[in-house]
Amino acid sequence: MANQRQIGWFNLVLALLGSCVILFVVAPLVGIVLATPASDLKAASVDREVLESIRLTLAAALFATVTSALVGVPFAYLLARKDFWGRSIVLAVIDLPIIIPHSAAGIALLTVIGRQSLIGRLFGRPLTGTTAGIAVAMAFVSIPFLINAAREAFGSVDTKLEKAARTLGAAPWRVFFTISLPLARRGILSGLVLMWARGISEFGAVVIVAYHPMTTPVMIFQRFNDYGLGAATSVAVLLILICVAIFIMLRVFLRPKAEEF
Amino acid sequence: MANQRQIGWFNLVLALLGSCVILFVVAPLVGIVLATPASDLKAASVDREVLESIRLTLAAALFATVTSALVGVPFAYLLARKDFWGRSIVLAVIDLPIIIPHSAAGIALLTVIGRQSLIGRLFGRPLTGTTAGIAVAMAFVSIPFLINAAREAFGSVDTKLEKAARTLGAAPWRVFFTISLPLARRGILSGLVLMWARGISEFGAVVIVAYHPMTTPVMIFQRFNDYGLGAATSVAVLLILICVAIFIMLRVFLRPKAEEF
Amino acid sequence: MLELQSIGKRFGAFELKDVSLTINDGEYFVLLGPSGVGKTVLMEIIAGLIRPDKGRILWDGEDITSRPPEARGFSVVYQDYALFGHLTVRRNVAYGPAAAGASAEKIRRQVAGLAEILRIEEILDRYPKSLSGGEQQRVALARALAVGPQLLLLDEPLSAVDVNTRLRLRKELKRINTELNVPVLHITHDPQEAITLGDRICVMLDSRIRQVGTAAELFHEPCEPDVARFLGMRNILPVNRVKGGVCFIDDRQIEAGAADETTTHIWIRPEEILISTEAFESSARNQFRCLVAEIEHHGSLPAVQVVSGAMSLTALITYRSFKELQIAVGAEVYITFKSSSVHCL
Amino acid sequence: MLELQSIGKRFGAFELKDVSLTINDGEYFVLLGPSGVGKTVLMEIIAGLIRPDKGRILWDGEDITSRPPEARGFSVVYQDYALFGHLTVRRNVAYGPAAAGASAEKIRRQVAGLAEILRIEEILDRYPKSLSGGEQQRVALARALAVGPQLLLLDEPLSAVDVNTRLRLRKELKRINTELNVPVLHITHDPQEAITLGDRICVMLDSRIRQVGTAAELFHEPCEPDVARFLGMRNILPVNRVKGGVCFIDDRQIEAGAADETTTHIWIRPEEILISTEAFESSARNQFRCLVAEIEHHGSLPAVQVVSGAMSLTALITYRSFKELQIAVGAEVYITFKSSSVHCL
Repeated sequence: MANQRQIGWFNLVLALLGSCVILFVVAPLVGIVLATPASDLKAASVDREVLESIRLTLAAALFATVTSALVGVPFAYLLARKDFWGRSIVLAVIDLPIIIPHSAAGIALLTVIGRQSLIGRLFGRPLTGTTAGIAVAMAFVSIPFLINAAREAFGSVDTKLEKAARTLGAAPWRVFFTISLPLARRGILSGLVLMWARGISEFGAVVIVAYHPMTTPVMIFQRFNDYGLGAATSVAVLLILICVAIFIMLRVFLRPKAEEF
Repeated sequence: MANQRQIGWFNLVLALLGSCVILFVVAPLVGIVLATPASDLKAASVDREVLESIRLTLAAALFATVTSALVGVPFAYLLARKDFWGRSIVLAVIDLPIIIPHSAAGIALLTVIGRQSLIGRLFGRPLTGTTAGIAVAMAFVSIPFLINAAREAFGSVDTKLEKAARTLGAAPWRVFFTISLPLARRGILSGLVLMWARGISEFGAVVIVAYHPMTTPVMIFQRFNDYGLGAATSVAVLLILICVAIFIMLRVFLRPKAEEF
Repeated sequence: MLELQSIGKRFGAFELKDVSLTINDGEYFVLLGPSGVGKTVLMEIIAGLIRPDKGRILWDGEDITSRPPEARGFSVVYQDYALFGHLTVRRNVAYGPAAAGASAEKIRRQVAGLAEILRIEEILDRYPKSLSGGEQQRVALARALAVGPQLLLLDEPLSAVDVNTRLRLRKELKRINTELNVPVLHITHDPQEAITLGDRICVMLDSRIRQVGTAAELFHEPCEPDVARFLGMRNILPVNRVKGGVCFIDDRQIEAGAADETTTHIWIRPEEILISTEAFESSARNQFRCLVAEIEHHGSLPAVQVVSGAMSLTALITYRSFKELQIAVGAEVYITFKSSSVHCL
Repeated sequence: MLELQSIGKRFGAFELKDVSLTINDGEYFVLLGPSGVGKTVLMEIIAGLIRPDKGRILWDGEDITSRPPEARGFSVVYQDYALFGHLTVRRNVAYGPAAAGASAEKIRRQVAGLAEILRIEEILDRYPKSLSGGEQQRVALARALAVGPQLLLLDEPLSAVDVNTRLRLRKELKRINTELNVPVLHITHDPQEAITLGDRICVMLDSRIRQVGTAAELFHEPCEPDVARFLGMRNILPVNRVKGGVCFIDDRQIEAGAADETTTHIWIRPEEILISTEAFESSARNQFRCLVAEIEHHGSLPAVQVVSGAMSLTALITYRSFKELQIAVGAEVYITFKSSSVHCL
């Protein structure tokens, strides 16, 4: 029937367009894996320099995430609950690191933690070229992801639950820890993992703040520049696999379970 | 009264933590602006090399955004409406570029558009070092932002409106253009601006795909490496100002207007 | 004429089972059932928005089971009206005719005509958001009628408006049905609404059709106790056994003219039970001494619940008798009802 | 005893104006009004969740206006129950005592006691999501009662459950109020519910308190036509002038024993109007020849709307009389009512 075919056409066109998008995203990833002989990958995975950079990258990103969480999650609760003057400006400021080009962000960070900066002079030496400096760069570019995720998670907790808890005799801090935080935990956890992943993958800001010690994204760039494409791909594949593993963890373990509540 | 003060304490602690976050985000941006003499900024803004790179960056990102929109927006509608087998895998695939380190993404793109790739051989020359290559790199890292924004925008359109339109005699394509798209337009538009901004600010993937022609984020890195911090800051400030301007546009003009509908 | 033949549909744990029904030309047909019973699913199956797993849908004898919604000509009015928020009222109403490719002049005339019928001329250039519930409802009706529907499907159309608007809109709906001669399928969970509006009423419980009939049929001969209870009837008593027109109910015996061996339940209309403070002789065959267990004031007619042994009955009396008899909880009273007032299920 | 003194609160266009009321110890107090009138805002002001702009709140004479909710001891049951989804029923109920620092043993006993009273022993280890509406309602009540509240605030507690559960829960609420001697503030938009439950009822219209009184007072002496209309009363007629106990209403004259110069409206109870097919002599002073304009079946009592000139009245008669008199739309009938049945507003 003509009308039946019409529905079919419409969805078919959409599905075709979708295939183009999927292909565009998947092709480079499949391409790089195909371009990397298994032997190269094995060699990279026992290369002490590579392993050390991976350890550094994971640790620096974790440090950045945990520190940001202690400060950022309670703040996200405030943003989700209170409608104070200038709130929308504060929300905009928090999003700034997302849209600022990361190489420019790296330069900007240098003015705060570099040789000539207040912090540089305070510590007697700059944070550039240190693990702390790397963590600061990672935190700067990825903290919006955590705060936004936590804010949305708190926002989806019905305020009536908190109000009911108040009338049952719980003070605000008790309500926060026994009601708001547990009910928002999935959203917050996925914000933490997202921030960690963004920290691990940061290149632009980190390469400017610290070329050494070398994080893995920087090492990929360095090997590409110094030794060519072949030398870079095996490290790139290794890092892509780690990121994809974290990502799968995020998707599979933190998916909201419909049956629970 | 004791209990009154308790509420005050709770919010006060949250506000203090919030100030730390704001300071952390704002300090580097204020720092870099303070560190840049007005004369340097003026010099940069008439530097032909800088202006050419800004033009290139804006144009390549625009091209990437418009092309992605034509393919991605209809696809986002499909994702918002149909619950097909493997949908969650497709959603995950679309998010991949967000978590893959951008220098690794650049390497991966080289395997598709580089000298040895299928496309490279097809065109007789690789896309590396061309504006098209830059646009591809920008599109790869930023298309998830557009598709997710559009998908959420379509998702927030009540399907009952579309069903009602169907029973009033409108075929699926008519429903899409007269109901779904107009109702989702704000969300889609803000997705477009977000994708454009992300394209402009991309550094990691672009620097690997094309060192020349030089986009502004790459130029910041090159000047920092070749001439030091002073040479990089003025260009960085210029680019930050452009990004902040786009960002303000996004916030002010695309904020959902409560009074309309 | 719409015919559903053994329609079935499954979504996970939910299942619509073997639904067959007929809606005649020009009929006001009410689908009545508690929420969650699948009424909306059934409506969307009729509209073509959901495809049934089993069964056929016929329109005037033609099989339309696989015809898409835009080709059926059955328009839907949803509970929350589903107005297009980005279009003015005028363009909402014009949506259907425009999709059908009508000329601008024809659309103008059609909108004007419907705006007059539904009294929305004043609000044609406003946006839906700024309208009251009753106004939105009328706009949704105008939009649905603008396509000249074969059948109007109304999903709980009156549940989101306040009591006074509801009473007004009820009349409006009935008037549209009669004047425009459009058959209507009206979904509701409210027995009152079904009685007031329906030419025929279909009671749906547990995803299954239980009884179809006029309001009078349903209220005088509900086919099973579940239906009777859902319709809000009180005084439904299970019968242990029947012997010679006498129903044995636990420790009491009730004379029922219509009782026979197939009677499983009897039902006595609350307003057919007389309350008195003393026993009296009369032609009524059933009289019991009772205690008043509870008094509920529903509106201005007190409902008096009395118990006699294990049997509990409710009687509806006027406020005046209530005051004159000085009925109070715990008082001893007599109830009397005729054998012909005992209805058998 | 709770006292509100001239409470005012403004949120943008919404304004709560000068609310003063008193809830006595052990009283079941119903706040009745249409939705959007500010009933929930008023409840949250009482609970301490919203601070009023103006006025004072006193509890047993002590000013508690600026006391935070956790120190007031007024527990709230919201319309959708607001159960904590991440806690079992047991831990939901124990939430308040735990926050107050009670010992594990004391909490255990308290939960067990309430679980028995509210019959939720079987579901103590389940999560709220898996419960039915009625069960969730009882859990919400148990949780609110576990803190031994000074005052129980119920926000439309019965609007989300089906009819049968609603009738059962009404009794439960009343029982809790009586047995535990907790004063209750119950918010509803349903006059029926207010009548059934309230020791006193407060009618709120347009963000303002209009009348406070017992159900009998409200229904027999509503202070203004708006209140009477909101309570669902029919047959409210505006009076042009009164002369010697006779009310002039457009082209008709009605004798009313209680009428005097201050009477602006009269009101006749629908069930106090007698319908007959012929005129007859009686002690009733008002008799009019009418036409039947409409018949509505609400449940089993038909409401017959009749018109006599410009005057329109509704009479409620039994189904039996309805059938015996063979009343149909357009028929000529007589209505008769006593002068003492005419209530003056």
